[in-house]
Amino acid sequence: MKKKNLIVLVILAGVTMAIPLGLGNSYYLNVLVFVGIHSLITIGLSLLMGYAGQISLGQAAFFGLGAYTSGILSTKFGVSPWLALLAAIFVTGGIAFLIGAPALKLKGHYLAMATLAFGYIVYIIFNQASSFTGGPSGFGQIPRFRLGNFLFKTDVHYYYLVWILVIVALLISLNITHSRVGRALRSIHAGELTANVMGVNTAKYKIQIFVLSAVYASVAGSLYAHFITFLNPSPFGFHFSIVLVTMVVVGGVASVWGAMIGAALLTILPEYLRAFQDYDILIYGSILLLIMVFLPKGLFVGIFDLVKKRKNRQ
Amino acid sequence: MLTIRNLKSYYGRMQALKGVSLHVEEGEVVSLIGANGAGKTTLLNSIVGLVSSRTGQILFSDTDIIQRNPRQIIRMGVSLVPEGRQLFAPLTVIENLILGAYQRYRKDKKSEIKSDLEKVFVLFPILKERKSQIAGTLSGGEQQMLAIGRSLMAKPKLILMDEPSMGLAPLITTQIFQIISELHKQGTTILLVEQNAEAALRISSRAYVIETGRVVLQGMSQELLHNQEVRRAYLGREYKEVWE
Amino acid sequence: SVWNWVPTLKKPLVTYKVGALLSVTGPAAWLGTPERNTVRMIEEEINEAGGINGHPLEVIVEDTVGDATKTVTAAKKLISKDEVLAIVGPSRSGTTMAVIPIVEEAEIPLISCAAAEAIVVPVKRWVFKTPQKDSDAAIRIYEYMKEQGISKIAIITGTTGFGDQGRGQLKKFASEFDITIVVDETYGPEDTDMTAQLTKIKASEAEALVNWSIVAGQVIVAKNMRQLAMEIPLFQSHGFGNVKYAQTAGEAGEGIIFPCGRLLAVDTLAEDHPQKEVLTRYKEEYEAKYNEDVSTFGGHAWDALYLVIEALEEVGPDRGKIRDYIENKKGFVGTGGVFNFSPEDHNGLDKYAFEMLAVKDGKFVVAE
Amino acid sequence: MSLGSQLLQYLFTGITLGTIYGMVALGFNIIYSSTGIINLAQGEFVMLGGMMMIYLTTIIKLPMVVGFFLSILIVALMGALFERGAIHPLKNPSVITLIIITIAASILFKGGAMFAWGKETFALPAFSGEEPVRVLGATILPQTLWILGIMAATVVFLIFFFGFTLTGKAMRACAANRTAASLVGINVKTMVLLSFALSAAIGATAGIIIAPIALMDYNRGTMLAVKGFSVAVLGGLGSNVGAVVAGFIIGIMESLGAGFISSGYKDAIALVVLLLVLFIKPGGLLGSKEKGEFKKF
Amino acid sequence: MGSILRIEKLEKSFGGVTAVDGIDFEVNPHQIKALIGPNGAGKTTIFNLISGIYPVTSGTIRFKEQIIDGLKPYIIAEKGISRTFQNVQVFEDMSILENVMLGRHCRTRSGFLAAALNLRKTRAEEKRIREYSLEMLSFVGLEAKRDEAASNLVFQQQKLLEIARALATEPELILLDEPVAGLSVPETDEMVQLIYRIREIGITILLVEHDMGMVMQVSEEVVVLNSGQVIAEGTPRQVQNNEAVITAYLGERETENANYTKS
Ligand SMILES: Nc1ncnc2c1ncn2[C@@H]1O[C@H](COP(=O)(O)OP(=O)(O)OP(=O)(O)O)[C@@H](O)[C@H]1O
Ligand SMILES: Nc1ncnc2c1ncn2[C@@H]1O[C@H](COP(=O)(O)OP(=O)(O)OP(=O)(O)O)[C@@H](O)[C@H]1O
Ligand SMILES: [Mg+2]
Ligand SMILES: [Mg+2]
Repeated sequence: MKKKNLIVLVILAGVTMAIPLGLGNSYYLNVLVFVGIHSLITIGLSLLMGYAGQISLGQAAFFGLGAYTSGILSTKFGVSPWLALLAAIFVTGGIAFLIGAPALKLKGHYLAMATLAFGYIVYIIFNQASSFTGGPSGFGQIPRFRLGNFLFKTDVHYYYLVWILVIVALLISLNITHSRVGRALRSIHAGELTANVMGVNTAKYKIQIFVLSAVYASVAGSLYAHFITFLNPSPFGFHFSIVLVTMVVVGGVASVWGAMIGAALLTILPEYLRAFQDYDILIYGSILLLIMVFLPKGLFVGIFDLVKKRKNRQ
Repeated sequence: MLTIRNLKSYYGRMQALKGVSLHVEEGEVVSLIGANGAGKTTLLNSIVGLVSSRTGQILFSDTDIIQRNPRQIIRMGVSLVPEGRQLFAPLTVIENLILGAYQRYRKDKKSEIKSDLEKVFVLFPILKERKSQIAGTLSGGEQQMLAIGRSLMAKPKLILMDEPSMGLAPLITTQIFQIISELHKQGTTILLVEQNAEAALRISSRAYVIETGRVVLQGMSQELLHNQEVRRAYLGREYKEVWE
Repeated sequence: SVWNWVPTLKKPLVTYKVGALLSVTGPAAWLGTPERNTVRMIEEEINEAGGINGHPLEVIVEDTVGDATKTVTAAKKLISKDEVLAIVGPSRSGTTMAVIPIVEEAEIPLISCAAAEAIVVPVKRWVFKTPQKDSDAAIRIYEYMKEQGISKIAIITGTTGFGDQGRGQLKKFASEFDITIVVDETYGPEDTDMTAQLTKIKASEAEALVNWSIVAGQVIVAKNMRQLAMEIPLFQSHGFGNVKYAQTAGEAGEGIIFPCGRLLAVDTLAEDHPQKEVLTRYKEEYEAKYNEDVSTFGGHAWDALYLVIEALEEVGPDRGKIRDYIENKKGFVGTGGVFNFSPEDHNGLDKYAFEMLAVKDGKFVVAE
Repeated sequence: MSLGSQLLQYLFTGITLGTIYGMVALGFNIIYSSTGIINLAQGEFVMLGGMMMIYLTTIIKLPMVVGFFLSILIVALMGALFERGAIHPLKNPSVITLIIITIAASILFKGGAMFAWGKETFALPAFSGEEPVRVLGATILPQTLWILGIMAATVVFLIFFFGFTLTGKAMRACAANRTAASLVGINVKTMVLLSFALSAAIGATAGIIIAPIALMDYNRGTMLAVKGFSVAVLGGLGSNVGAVVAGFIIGIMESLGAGFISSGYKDAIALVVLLLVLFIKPGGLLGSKEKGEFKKF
Repeated sequence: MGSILRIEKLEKSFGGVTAVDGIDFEVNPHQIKALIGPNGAGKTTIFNLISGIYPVTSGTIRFKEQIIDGLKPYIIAEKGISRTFQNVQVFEDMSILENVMLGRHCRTRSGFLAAALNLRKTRAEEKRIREYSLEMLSFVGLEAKRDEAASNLVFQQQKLLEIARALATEPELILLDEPVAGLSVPETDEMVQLIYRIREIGITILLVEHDMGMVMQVSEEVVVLNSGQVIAEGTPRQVQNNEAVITAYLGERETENANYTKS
């Protein structure tokens, strides 16, 4: 990892850990918990999209699989939430592997469709397998995380739990992107066939990164389940998959920092727009459109470029 | 026919042409030679407007075209055989050729275009054989032929050729130069960029030598062919013995 | 402050803030919008009349977009940022279930506008709801069927929280009324054609069909039945409570029978009916203000907000006291019926809150 | 109802659904063919067409024919406006950027429609009566026949347009290589504009003809887009015949699935079929894998 | 010592087109061998078959006596065959050094987990990759540009970069597809010198080229293809005077035409 990234990471860690000290309000923390949960997913997704160049319109399904596996195991089978989270990683990762192996042979829009279809099928199963999932009505009373005698109960507790995991995920992701593996992923993006001819097992790397991104989403899902303590299918539909991709692109697809910025923006923005009542949808759409038209590489790169330009002019 | 004065072109903030002036008379074949990265492609692309950040003057048939976009310039009767071929890869060979004549469909008769198509097929019989093949799957040389054929379909007054012989077999290379002299005879004006400098100089009447974005030498092709500097820098001798 | 210098104006007392979690946009906007309109109307009215014991009322409406995640965040905003005294809504069953743990923990009264029985069964300390119970809707439908001598039925439900809960109730009470469900079908909330499911039903020996779903589906089922020339009567759930649906369905809607609060048949009520006055007032005011037909959904919000207002009037701005007040409230006349709450019943309505209505000439009339 | 006529009824249902999906997929194909973009706002054009028609004929009370063409025209203009406002200003955008832009646009269209017409579901009278036609114990609505007919006409038009007209070829050329297109004198920006207007028009047509069967509300676009996209991909992006065939396959799978297996899983059944087809034939049913290799995305 | 590459009865057809139609030839270790023939003769297709990009229709390809057809491209790279492309294929968004480091991929190990944890052994390996790649860059003379984006290179340098990347895979056999096409005479000369140096470090070279001057100079043996079949094989002198080769490929060598080749 480059020094610059490490410094930013340390600063980020410091800032995030300090935030709750100044901000006791459960609402703001709650929003930040969601920023963290969404960041976990988008960091994985940006590895898949920005580095390996593979799109997924089914990421909400992995999020959901994580949430439901964790939720069902802990609620109906009394498994400890931590174990359930671990089990969810394996379940989700395994499913990602099974679907990824054939799907990642597809390219571009076809891959987009295949992942979308997969996500939709999972969503239908959440709705229909009511004996496990509670169907459209969902189920509640999911236990919370516990460490010895300490019960994760308040927003502050979850804030720390989620953000520590986000920072770990960032660290892992940055390490990967600056490694031999990261290079291989980027070569797949730049020219899959050439990469293969130069000795990269492209199929293997695509599946691995797909599974990794699914695992990130799964962890996020488990956190969600044990935070909200109620699950129904609606947060895990196609719509949310699109939101996730949008977060990644708005932030800047080729960087995990961008993914975080996108997650933060698109999680916090709607909160601000609440004040505009019905008009929020128009404002939200317009902001999205403006960002993409004027900063097509996303906020992260776009703002950097602007700053650079300013500097150059001076 | 074409007069360029003090042309400066930029890629972002990098200046690739640093004030190029040259002219091509009607019916002339002029060649441009220069090392890799000298700016030859940039010059041709600037003429047709593909490089759009450019200043100076480009007069084509006495009209300044510096403000115009590629489509407008092409419509005035300029055609480019681009570097890197720029084919419509997913389209078929014949569709590529027909689109070459795109801007003629309004004014010219269909039959005329059809007969030009046949002419291209006579020049490059392999293209006829492969006419329903997807252009992207052609061999490299076949693609080059298609790029040349497509630009001929436009029936231009001025044709700009960027390394037309690249990747072509010796036999076809010979043919390409024959085609150039044929076009020349028919009155087409040609500006030719070639790494095969010797052949280019032999076929053209005048030539310009470009180095790092500037014209450093110009003159009659025959003279340049015997210029020591030029010989050393662009023609070389080493393999002649082996081959002859 | 400025008030001290203007002695003729009375300094207003502290504002009473009430939250509302309504799905104003999104897939259940048809629920949330009339609810939002209603609470805004009431807020205006109360404030014009001088507030609650002189305290201005502020209703903070948060759009849940019908989504559980957004609802949770919005609830936390209302509780910890706006510090509201009580919450009206959410509009949907699923989103209500999602916020229950939060309000229970934060100890704030929530009066849901959603139908599902699971919201108040088992009773949760801080949670109430105003719409009639879906079990009662199922029971009323079955009672009516029994009168008509129907014993074999088909059901078709939408795969939403509402449809799913309805399906459960229909299955649960069938045997009690000697009714057999011979076909049990579902469809997605965005489906546009149910002829496949209906074909199956047509081929069965069902004597009636119950459709339990929301908006578009309720109209499409009716239209598809007509296309298939199905003769059996169509029953809908109380989700049909907006006369526009009947109008949208056109001819295909004629003869649909469904259980519903009395709001939509207020014209046919006897003058001395206890709800007559409340219903007439709400209907007239709403229709005058918004220039559109009232729906029972707006009525649920009306009931919920007035419960809170009445509690504020009586016990003041104290979350716990508001809860206690509502829990013990008897004889509250709302649009959905006359509510009698108790520690065992946080809904307070019985099955007679429902009237069986039928569509006739594009209007709702009491079914005979 | 005999099993035979049940089966026939499922088939009719499938065809009705299939034509609806197919019409939406055709709209996807047009923009894809000329720009390589998947326009996720395509579903909104369908919604806008339907809503506009309902507005013009049931509220403003214009005659059906006038309303039909006027709606198509207005929506086509909206498509053109969208292109001018959001696609045109971009220099060398990536495919994914473009996809997100179409998503943003779809949010705006949806929001606009919500403000213009509210959140209710609206109905449109059928073009020629609602009396179902009976065939061997099964029934089909006259409106379905309209949809079939209009779709057939659209497909024939598109095949002719993209396959045989110079403008059509020029549009495909723009998608293949913009530089090359401008080098042969094609006005790329106009072609892109045209393709957006055309696909909006076709989307609007779809919206109008399906409204009497499927009803219409402001929120209908997304689902239609998803179905249309599935169908376009299953058929092979850019293949119009493929779109029609795939539409029928998905429609019939859904209806048979609902009839014989489980109405809850019917969409899943259709999607599983879609996935299997893609895994076996990565370019879709009638798409050319070879051509696909030369597409940017 | 046997041949390093042996091709037997190799056939490849695309739908109706038979691009390679029953070809046999071998390449001996440490040889520089050229594959020539008219456009569309099937030369690039043969390269694509050897490197595993296309499956063969029939016939076999042996590398060091081991059958390699049917293997995935990356495995063939691991086995020791690398190549350049007729249409230059550099990874545009990556730096020049990274392009070459990617070539090192198949000679190194550390996977996802090691990368994620950034173990010491991973860092050490990364350092070795970097050093080796820098060596390859200076071998082709591009070390000064190592941090630039590959898309900033001029055409000739991109070709050099492709070679450096191919060398980084430590190949025993390298396939060069038209290494001097589009290069000026002096650049061609430099390339020829580079090819000699590649051979000197023990790598066998099979190349495709239309520049006859260059082919005749560097290659020890030439295989001539036409329409997917071998029409001549031998030393440069032999094929140069072969009638079939002249009609199909070289053309009548009138003095005037001869000058059209780049010499
Ligand atoms: N798209 C581009 N962006 C940035 N710089 C460019 C671009 N294209 C060319 N250049 C730079 O402009 C200069 C001139 O390049 P140009 O392609 O015109 O040279 P050339 O004479 O045609 O060379 P060649 O013989 O390789 O074709 C080079 O330094 C090159 O790196
Ligand atoms: N995917 C394909 N589909 C159909 N035909 C193909 C395909 N790929 C190659 N061909 C044809 O096979 C023949 C051999 O192509 P190849 O690229 O091997 O030629 P080449 O000898 O390298 O020619 P050049 O010297 O022009 O590069 C050509 O005629 C080409 O059109
Ligand atoms: Mg050049
Ligand atoms: Mg080749």
